[in-house]
Amino acid sequence: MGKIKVVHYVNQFFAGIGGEEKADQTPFKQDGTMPIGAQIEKAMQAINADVEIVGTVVCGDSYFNENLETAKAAVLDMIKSYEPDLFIAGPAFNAGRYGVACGTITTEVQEVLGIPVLTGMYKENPGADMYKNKVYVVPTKDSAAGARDAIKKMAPLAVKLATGAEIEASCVDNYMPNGIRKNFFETKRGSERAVEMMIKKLAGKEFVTEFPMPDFDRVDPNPAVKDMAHARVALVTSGGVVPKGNPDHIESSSASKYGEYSIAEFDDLTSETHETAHGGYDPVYCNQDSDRVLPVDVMREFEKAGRIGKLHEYFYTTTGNGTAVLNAVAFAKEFSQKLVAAGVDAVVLTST
Amino acid sequence: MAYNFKIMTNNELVFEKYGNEYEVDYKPGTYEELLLRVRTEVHNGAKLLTHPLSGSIKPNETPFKTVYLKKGKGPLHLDFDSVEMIENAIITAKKFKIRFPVMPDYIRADFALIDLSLMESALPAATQA
Amino acid sequence: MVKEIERAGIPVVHICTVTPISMTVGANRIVPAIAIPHPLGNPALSMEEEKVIRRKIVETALEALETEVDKQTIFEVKY
Amino acid sequence: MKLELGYIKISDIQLSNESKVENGVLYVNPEDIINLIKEDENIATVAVDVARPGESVRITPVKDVIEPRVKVEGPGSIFPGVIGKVNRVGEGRTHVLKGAAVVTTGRIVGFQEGIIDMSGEGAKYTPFSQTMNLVVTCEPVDGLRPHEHEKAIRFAGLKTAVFLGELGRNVEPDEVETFETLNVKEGIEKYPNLPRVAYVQMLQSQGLMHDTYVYGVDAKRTLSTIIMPTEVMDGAILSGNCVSSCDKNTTYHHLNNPVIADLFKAHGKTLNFAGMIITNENVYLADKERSSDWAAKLCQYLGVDGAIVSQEGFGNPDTDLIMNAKKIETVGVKTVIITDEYAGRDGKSQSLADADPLANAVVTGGNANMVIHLPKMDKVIGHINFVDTIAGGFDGSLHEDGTIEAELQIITGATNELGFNKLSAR
Repeated sequence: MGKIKVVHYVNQFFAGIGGEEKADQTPFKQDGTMPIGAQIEKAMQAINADVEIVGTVVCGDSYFNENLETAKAAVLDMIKSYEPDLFIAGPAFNAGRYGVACGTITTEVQEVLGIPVLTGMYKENPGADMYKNKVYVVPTKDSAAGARDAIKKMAPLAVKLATGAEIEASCVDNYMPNGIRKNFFETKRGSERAVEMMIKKLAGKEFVTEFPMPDFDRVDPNPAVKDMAHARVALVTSGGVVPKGNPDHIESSSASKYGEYSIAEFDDLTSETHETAHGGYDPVYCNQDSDRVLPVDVMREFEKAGRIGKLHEYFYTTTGNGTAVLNAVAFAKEFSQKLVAAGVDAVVLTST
Repeated sequence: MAYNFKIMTNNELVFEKYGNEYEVDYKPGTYEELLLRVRTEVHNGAKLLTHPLSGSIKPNETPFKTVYLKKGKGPLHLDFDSVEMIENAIITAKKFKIRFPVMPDYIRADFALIDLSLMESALPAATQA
Repeated sequence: MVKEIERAGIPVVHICTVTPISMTVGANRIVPAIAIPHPLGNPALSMEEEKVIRRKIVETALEALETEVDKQTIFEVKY
Repeated sequence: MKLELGYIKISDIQLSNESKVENGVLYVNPEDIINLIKEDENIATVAVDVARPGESVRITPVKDVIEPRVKVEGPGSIFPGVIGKVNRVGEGRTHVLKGAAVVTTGRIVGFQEGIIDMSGEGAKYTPFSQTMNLVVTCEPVDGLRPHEHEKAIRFAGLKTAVFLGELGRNVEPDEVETFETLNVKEGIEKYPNLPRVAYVQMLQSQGLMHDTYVYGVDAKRTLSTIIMPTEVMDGAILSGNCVSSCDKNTTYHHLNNPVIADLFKAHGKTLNFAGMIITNENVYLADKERSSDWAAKLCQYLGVDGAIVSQEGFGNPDTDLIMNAKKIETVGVKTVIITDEYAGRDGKSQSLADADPLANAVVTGGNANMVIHLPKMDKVIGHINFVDTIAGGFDGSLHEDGTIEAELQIITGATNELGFNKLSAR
């Protein structure tokens, strides 16, 4: 089998250029490996001699996150120039912006170049939550001191990905659970595992549940709005209200995209102007009067009466069902930044 | 004697046997269509008395389902437990692709009988409530 | 979705029918809506009557945003 | 209450002209079995076969699997209230033909459940590919209604297992294991500083082909109650449940309940196995509330520190399981629950039909929607053309070349919710 070409992505620190002061480093590529890349390559070659890191692409964390579109495009081209069979980013350990950069670029490479990708970071790294359901993320320790351990876990999974071997359950192939349930054979039968888990739980020791209940993590409530009369309030819905004709073709359930539409010149939604894209419930009522799902008419009245300061010009919409939808989480992360940037003080979220 | 429960089903056997004794809202249709009909009732305030996924036979296997409901007091008084249960049941049913649109009658008859038996196992409790 | 908006630092009120699911999804300020197909309306009523109900729900939602909460709280709408 | 189990290791089953157990071989005269079963005039024909681990044999549809046992000392006999008279069991000594099993098959209703492959991919997922199986295929008389039909085949299996168990009455066991459950006071006095743990078993109880019997009583008509683990070893609980083959408990599972076995292994060392509670899974929601309230109350009254909860079946039992877990945790008793999952063929769907943050300790027996490919078997015992309508099988799952493409849920015992297997998921 011919050589298996791998491209490795690192930030300014792991390229030996410098720390925070060099975080604005613009993207460049270099044949061969950086020090950490050489270690990863050595570990991979111990499993499969054909695997080789043919090139490394470097970009400063600040440059990447602050010039997202241009950086992504530039880094992507450099990666493409090597025509790799596998792309590895990081590991980023607990470096937040590096982790987000690794997650962003691996997802981009996976979608655009369609080749297997892998990264690694500490579970508390913000990049982990954002991307563990999109790409394989190997859990690492929270600092570079954990480099050997990270490489020991990343190398076998990298070789499996590069050779198209079947990826097994998250605890077998050492990647962060990504919500996709995979069967495998434990060494002990279930009842024995249950007894062991019970003993740990009774002793107050840490145990790992084999099936985490759906996402129950809590987010602390924000302080109340002090002066609603001057507050900018935005409307968001998972009920799928869209302008008539559903211009962006938002899918009828668990949509893969969200809509951002202006209601600046609307005091009332009517059957001529708006409808619902949601397929999970009887659409007749919403299509007759979308105010029943997105209360623009009443919010406009409250704006005119001074009950609220301003009804935000844009509303955000998608279709989800009752359970937490992976895409919806990503959409909300994205448009929440836009709401913050637009100075929105509060959000009314309606769902069906 | 008027009971305060109502039976919704797509199983003709249930209607034949109990149609004149209790209020049986029978309408032929698929398992999922029946769940959606139950959901509309629940969203008008009805309360579930039996679990919409009763029976271990999978939603895409048996064509029949029967559910007991208690009439509600209108959409402003939702029973949230029932709402959550029927919503989760629909999500669960959707996981199973309908596989036997065409089924020999003798197999349909067996499924109808089992659904009838499941329904009958709840009858004593429902009539005493 | 509601958690990501809250996490971004914007107070958010969730108007939804299935309160238990909203609870499990982690909303802190919850206003029970009318029904899934028409959370802020009731087709059985006239347009004007519907608007009265919608105003009450949205008013409750605004009050929820103006109320300090430390954990998940359901704000009942007084019809 | 103390019980000794005497294991008589069975290495092979041979059909012969005399039924006996000799040097670890179970000899069976098919006529004995056929005459025994045909005492029930509802059964028209009976066939007896042997299926051994590694053979290219497929058994389907599987109604129940039973382990041959016989009580040699102590009151009562195996399957009290069903085959044996109603008499309290769970004490004295019981002999077990360890390694042997009776498997009943035959058309019950049009659709059917359960495949046991003795070799190939399917064998990996069922415990009954490792047992020496005496397969009894029964066909009913015409016009028998499913209720009577199900009962006839259930009794055929139980009677056969009792008959075979009888053959081991005077055989010296290869190994004896002793189990003892002390009463609450003795238990606390003997193990003052070991955490006390109960086992809460949920029994499938929803109607025809969904029932479980306790001393012959249909579980759906019972309130949650206490039972001695050793009573279960003598067949106090047996299966009338032949639906959802991957996660239904066969009578074999009840007799060899793994939670009981593993709690006894830890008993006196790391925990005090304080007792066992059985509760049902009814169709009527108010019954679910009442039964789970009652089970939590018993946990509280026994003053246990922890409870392992197991369920049986698909869909609505998830609601009972979560109710039990939530209420038991609320009375201050820590829980570990055992379940399986229906996460869709791609593993991305919502695994359970219910959830609660309190159920934070879960053991899983795997995703029953996983698609598997079963090779052709040379010999099929039972009826093969039913596989199309078997749960998990889909149109065209039975290919002309005899191979089967279907979901794991068609394999008997594959994702058992007592924790009987090593299969899991993450």
